[in-house]
Amino acid sequence: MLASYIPILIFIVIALSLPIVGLAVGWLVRPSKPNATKLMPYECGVDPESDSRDRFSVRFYIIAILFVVFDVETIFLFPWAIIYNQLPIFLFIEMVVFLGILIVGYFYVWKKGALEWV
Amino acid sequence: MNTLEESTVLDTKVLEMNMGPQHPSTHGVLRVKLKLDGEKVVDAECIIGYLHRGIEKISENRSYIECVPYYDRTDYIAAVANVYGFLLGVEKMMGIEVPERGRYIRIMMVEFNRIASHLLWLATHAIDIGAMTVFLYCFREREEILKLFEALFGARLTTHAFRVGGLWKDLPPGFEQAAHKFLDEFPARVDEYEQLLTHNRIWLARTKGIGVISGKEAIQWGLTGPPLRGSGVDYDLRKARPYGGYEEFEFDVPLGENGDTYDRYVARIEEMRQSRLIIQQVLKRLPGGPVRGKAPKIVKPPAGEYYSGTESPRGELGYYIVSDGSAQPFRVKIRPPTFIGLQALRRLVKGHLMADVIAIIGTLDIVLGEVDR
Amino acid sequence: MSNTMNFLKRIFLVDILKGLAVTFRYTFKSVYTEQYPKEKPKLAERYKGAPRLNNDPETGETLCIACDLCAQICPEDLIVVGSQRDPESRKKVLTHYTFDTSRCLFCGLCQEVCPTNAIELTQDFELATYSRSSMLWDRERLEKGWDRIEFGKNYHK
Amino acid sequence: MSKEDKTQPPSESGGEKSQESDSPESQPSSQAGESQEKKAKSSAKPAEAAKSAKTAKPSSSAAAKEKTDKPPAKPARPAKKKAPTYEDLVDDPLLESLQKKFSEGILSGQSFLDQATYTISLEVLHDVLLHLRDDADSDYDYLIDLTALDYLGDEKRFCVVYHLYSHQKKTLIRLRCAVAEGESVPSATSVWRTADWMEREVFDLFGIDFSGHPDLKRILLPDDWHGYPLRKDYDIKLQDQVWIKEHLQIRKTPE
Amino acid sequence: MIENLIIYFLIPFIKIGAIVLILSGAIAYLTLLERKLIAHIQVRLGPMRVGWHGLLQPIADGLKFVLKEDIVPSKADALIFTLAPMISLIPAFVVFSVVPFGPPGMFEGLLRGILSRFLESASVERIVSNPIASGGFVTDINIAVLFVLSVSSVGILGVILGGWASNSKYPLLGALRSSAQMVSYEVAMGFAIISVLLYAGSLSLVEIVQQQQAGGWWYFFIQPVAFFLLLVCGMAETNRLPFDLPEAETELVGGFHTEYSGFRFSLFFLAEYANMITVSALAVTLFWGGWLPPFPNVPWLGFLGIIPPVAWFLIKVFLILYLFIWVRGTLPRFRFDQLMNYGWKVFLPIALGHVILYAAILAI
Repeated sequence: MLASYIPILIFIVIALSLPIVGLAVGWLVRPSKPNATKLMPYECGVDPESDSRDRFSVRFYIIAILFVVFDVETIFLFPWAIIYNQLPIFLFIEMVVFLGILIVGYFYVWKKGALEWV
Repeated sequence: MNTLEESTVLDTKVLEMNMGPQHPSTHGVLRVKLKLDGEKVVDAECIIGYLHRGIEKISENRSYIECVPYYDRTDYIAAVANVYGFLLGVEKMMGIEVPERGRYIRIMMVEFNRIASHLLWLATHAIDIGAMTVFLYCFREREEILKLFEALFGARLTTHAFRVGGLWKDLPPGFEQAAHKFLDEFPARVDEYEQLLTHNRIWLARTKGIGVISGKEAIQWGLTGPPLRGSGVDYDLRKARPYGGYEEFEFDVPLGENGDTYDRYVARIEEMRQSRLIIQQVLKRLPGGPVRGKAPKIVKPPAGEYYSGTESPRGELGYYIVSDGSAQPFRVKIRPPTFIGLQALRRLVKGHLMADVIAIIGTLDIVLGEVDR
Repeated sequence: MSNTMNFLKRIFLVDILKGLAVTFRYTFKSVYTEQYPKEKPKLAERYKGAPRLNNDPETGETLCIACDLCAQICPEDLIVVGSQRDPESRKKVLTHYTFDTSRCLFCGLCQEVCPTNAIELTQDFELATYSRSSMLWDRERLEKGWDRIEFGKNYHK
Repeated sequence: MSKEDKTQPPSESGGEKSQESDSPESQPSSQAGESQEKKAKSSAKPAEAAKSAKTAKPSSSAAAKEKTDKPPAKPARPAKKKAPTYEDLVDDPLLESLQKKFSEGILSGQSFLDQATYTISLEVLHDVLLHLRDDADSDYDYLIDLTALDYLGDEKRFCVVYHLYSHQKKTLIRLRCAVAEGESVPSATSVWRTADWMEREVFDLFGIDFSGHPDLKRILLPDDWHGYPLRKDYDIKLQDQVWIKEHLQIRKTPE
Repeated sequence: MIENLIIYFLIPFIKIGAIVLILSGAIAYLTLLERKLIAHIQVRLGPMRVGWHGLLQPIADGLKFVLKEDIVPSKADALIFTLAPMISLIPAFVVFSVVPFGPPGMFEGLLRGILSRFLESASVERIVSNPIASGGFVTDINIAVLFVLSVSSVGILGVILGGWASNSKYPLLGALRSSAQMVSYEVAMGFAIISVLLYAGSLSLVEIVQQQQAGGWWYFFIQPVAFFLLLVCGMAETNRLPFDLPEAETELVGGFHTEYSGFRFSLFFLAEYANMITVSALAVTLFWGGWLPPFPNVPWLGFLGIIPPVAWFLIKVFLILYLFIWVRGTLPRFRFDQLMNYGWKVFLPIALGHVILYAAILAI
């Protein structure tokens, strides 16, 4: 029933108006006296020496990819869980196979050290 | 590091970041220039001097008596213990005897100061690692000690505690009861900190195996005090070169094994308990009599030099006093424990994460007033 | 045995629960806070705060004999004692006395050397002002105490 | 303080004195004994200070002034009335072994208040340090402190002082080494890591050069500071005015 | 036509308005509650000056946020810098459109009373019988759980963008931490929720609560481990101590919001507390029976029905919020790699094992 999404839409509009109104009101009343020091990026009181948009390693990519893999798995499990009560035995076996593959992959990744952050 | 990076396809740069001087966890105005690979520390350079006031130069222009309040302001967390070392040196050079009561009270106050200093260290160290509550509990206990300081010295932080030859005044009435009350409650309070920290898995994960340094290396880097003893080196000046009458009291010197942040933490916690024992012994044996010996109005040590080392809460605090026979010191060199210990930061943080830098700075227990003087 | 116990303790988060118990106990305990401007802290008798130049309670004359000892001992040299020799009695008489609280270490050396207890550091600790010049205390203020009304708000009194 | 007073030689007062200069003229106050000492002393600086310091050097123990105004602390105790003096070390195994090894380089071995002091010439300094650390008999593995003294007016103006401690023998010794201005001292960083910042501090405050130091630059003072504050001819008031004006934006600086 | 307008626009509009207002107030006073509670844990008093025991403090704070200068750093990306806090805040609010505060038909009587004055009875009945109109929730969609998960993930984007747009190192690190942290705990959280779904057989939050009523047990009593997992992951997702690494005042100074000030900062601030309430509401709905009293089917506990359902819901949410604050007052902070390790190497296997275990139990 798509109609039940209409209130969500209304909610988004209202929620959007909140910060916009707030920012507008604030813009009218708050002072604005910028100066060079105030506008400087914070780096503990020292002038930043290097740019913060340099490429530096965060070891983030592997985690992000793993996340995609696992999140897709979870998405698959949602519908499975919903109808689980209807044919438990079959679904259980099927899921064990499905998750089994996932778990093998998981341990492979673990042993490979991809889960190490440092 | 560069070679490693060039070999990879996705080449990344080392991020240079300043931690401090305006940073919540650098305990003042320490500035650490971090080179980060991701969050891993590749190199760390300390930049100090933001709080340099030239206290050594000032000393050369003051009489010995006038110097003393300035030494309160080097390590302001442990002002009582700081002044103590200098006065011991001057008294030794002049051959002044401090009456027994004065000596005992001095030791007691220095040990109280040690507890207060360690409490402040624990508070800040804990809040650096995120345990905010311990911070305020420690401050509550420290407040009690500061009240004792206030009652005896008339000031809380920069106490100007001792005078050449003894103390300014005798203990005020009610002091001993207040001290006893504090000492009776204190162990339970320490147990509470330990409940919140020592056994907590997060605390253990944050401190065990962080900033490991062996005893030999710690000596090489000039670490003293709890950081050295955390590495298992039994070097406590109160035992190694007793001064001021410490040999009359029984206490243990807690030692660590692994030389990591956790061991240094345990060593300090244990030291607080030992200090409490010393104070109890002092209070038990406290003799009567004057607190200030006969000292000349004008303090003029004979020409010569003396190195007076004491165990401040932070480590070996030395005063190298050179006299030319006049009323003003020819030179007073302060050997500040954390100025020298801070060098080891670079060695300790390498390879650790950024969050560990904070834990390690905390565990070295630096006071920038003392580092920069 | 102890291994299994430790394992169980880990599983059931005993360490964390113990910590939670400590903080829970404190939630209902009395607070330690002093609400400062409302509640004045009880300072120790010896507290070394704002300076005061004492007068003889009976005669109202200043106790200061202008011996200059305080000015000599002061590490920061912030005390200035001005005196004049009384032509009749050949005694030194205090003419002015300034005390620069902006540089004071509150070490108490001045009150220690004072032979007549004229200069004294009192328990008044609220020394903040809005200007540097008002941190230089003259004889009048040293004798009468500090009148904060000059800052427009009699908040701390 | 009156204006006349202000013209007197540098006392310890900082620049804020100028605030008080408008105060009415005051009579020269009676001088307590102690203050006379102080003022006299500061007027004699730096030349006299250096001279008297020279006498304090270990080589001349006779010059140590006998103190008369010092009362015995406690009559009951065996009073140490006599002021401590430098005494030559006798039967000191370390001194003997050092002299055997470095003969000419070891200038003297004395003790003051039971703290042994060895004076070493600059040429052998580094070798002596290495020897003290590595030799099994001495094993001074811990450099407590490294600092310098400025005997202005001497031929060899500076004196670098090392305090060493042996954790094994539990003894503390002091090494002194005279250095002339412009001479560079071999760095001890290769012997003890902890010498790193200590030498930088000495360089910063005395301007003594340490050869072989990995990163010798100012540590406590800003990099562009002029002068070396702990030298005796560096007046406490005559610090780097240019720097202060530029960086701290203090317009009114002490004269 | 008019009925549809009323059902889908007018009544939701009123409900949303009420929720937004109450939620804003709740957030404001949640900050006060946190400050007070933490203060009392730490033998302090907390705010005392504004109003009686600081009761007006949140209002003063709000005023300050509006009146303070709002600085956009010179190097920052101004557009994203402004948008980021909004992206963070809006999802935090929108999630509440599917959270059931009370049972379906809660407003039946009220609606009937009001509407019958204006409309004929047939249309009144049509309106009243529609759950969206009369239920104790804004709307009931059949994928509510997924909706909550996905919308709350959008909120993290605001954090990431805010950190990046600041063009400063500390916020950037905070943003990166935040994204990695969100990613790591999202998975375990998903598995914890799946365990519940096995029993509930529905993705609608309303239905999940009704299932708990039918079963007579809150799912908490059946799956305490899953509840624990959800709670921990929720703490991680909302950046609460011990997982508050994206902000970590003592390391990253303020993390992603270091450069923010004034009203823009307050939006982040609101979002964080709104998220806290979201997680608590979600946990209550999934595990603590939403609006249900304890053991709803035990006859002699029937007297608990005196307390209205909404109150039950609020009490439970409050208790979980209390737990959040209490934990914050007790624990130290993890290090970042430890956090990731816990997420991937502890919570994920536990959650996986949990799903398999409960699936097996159900199958048997």
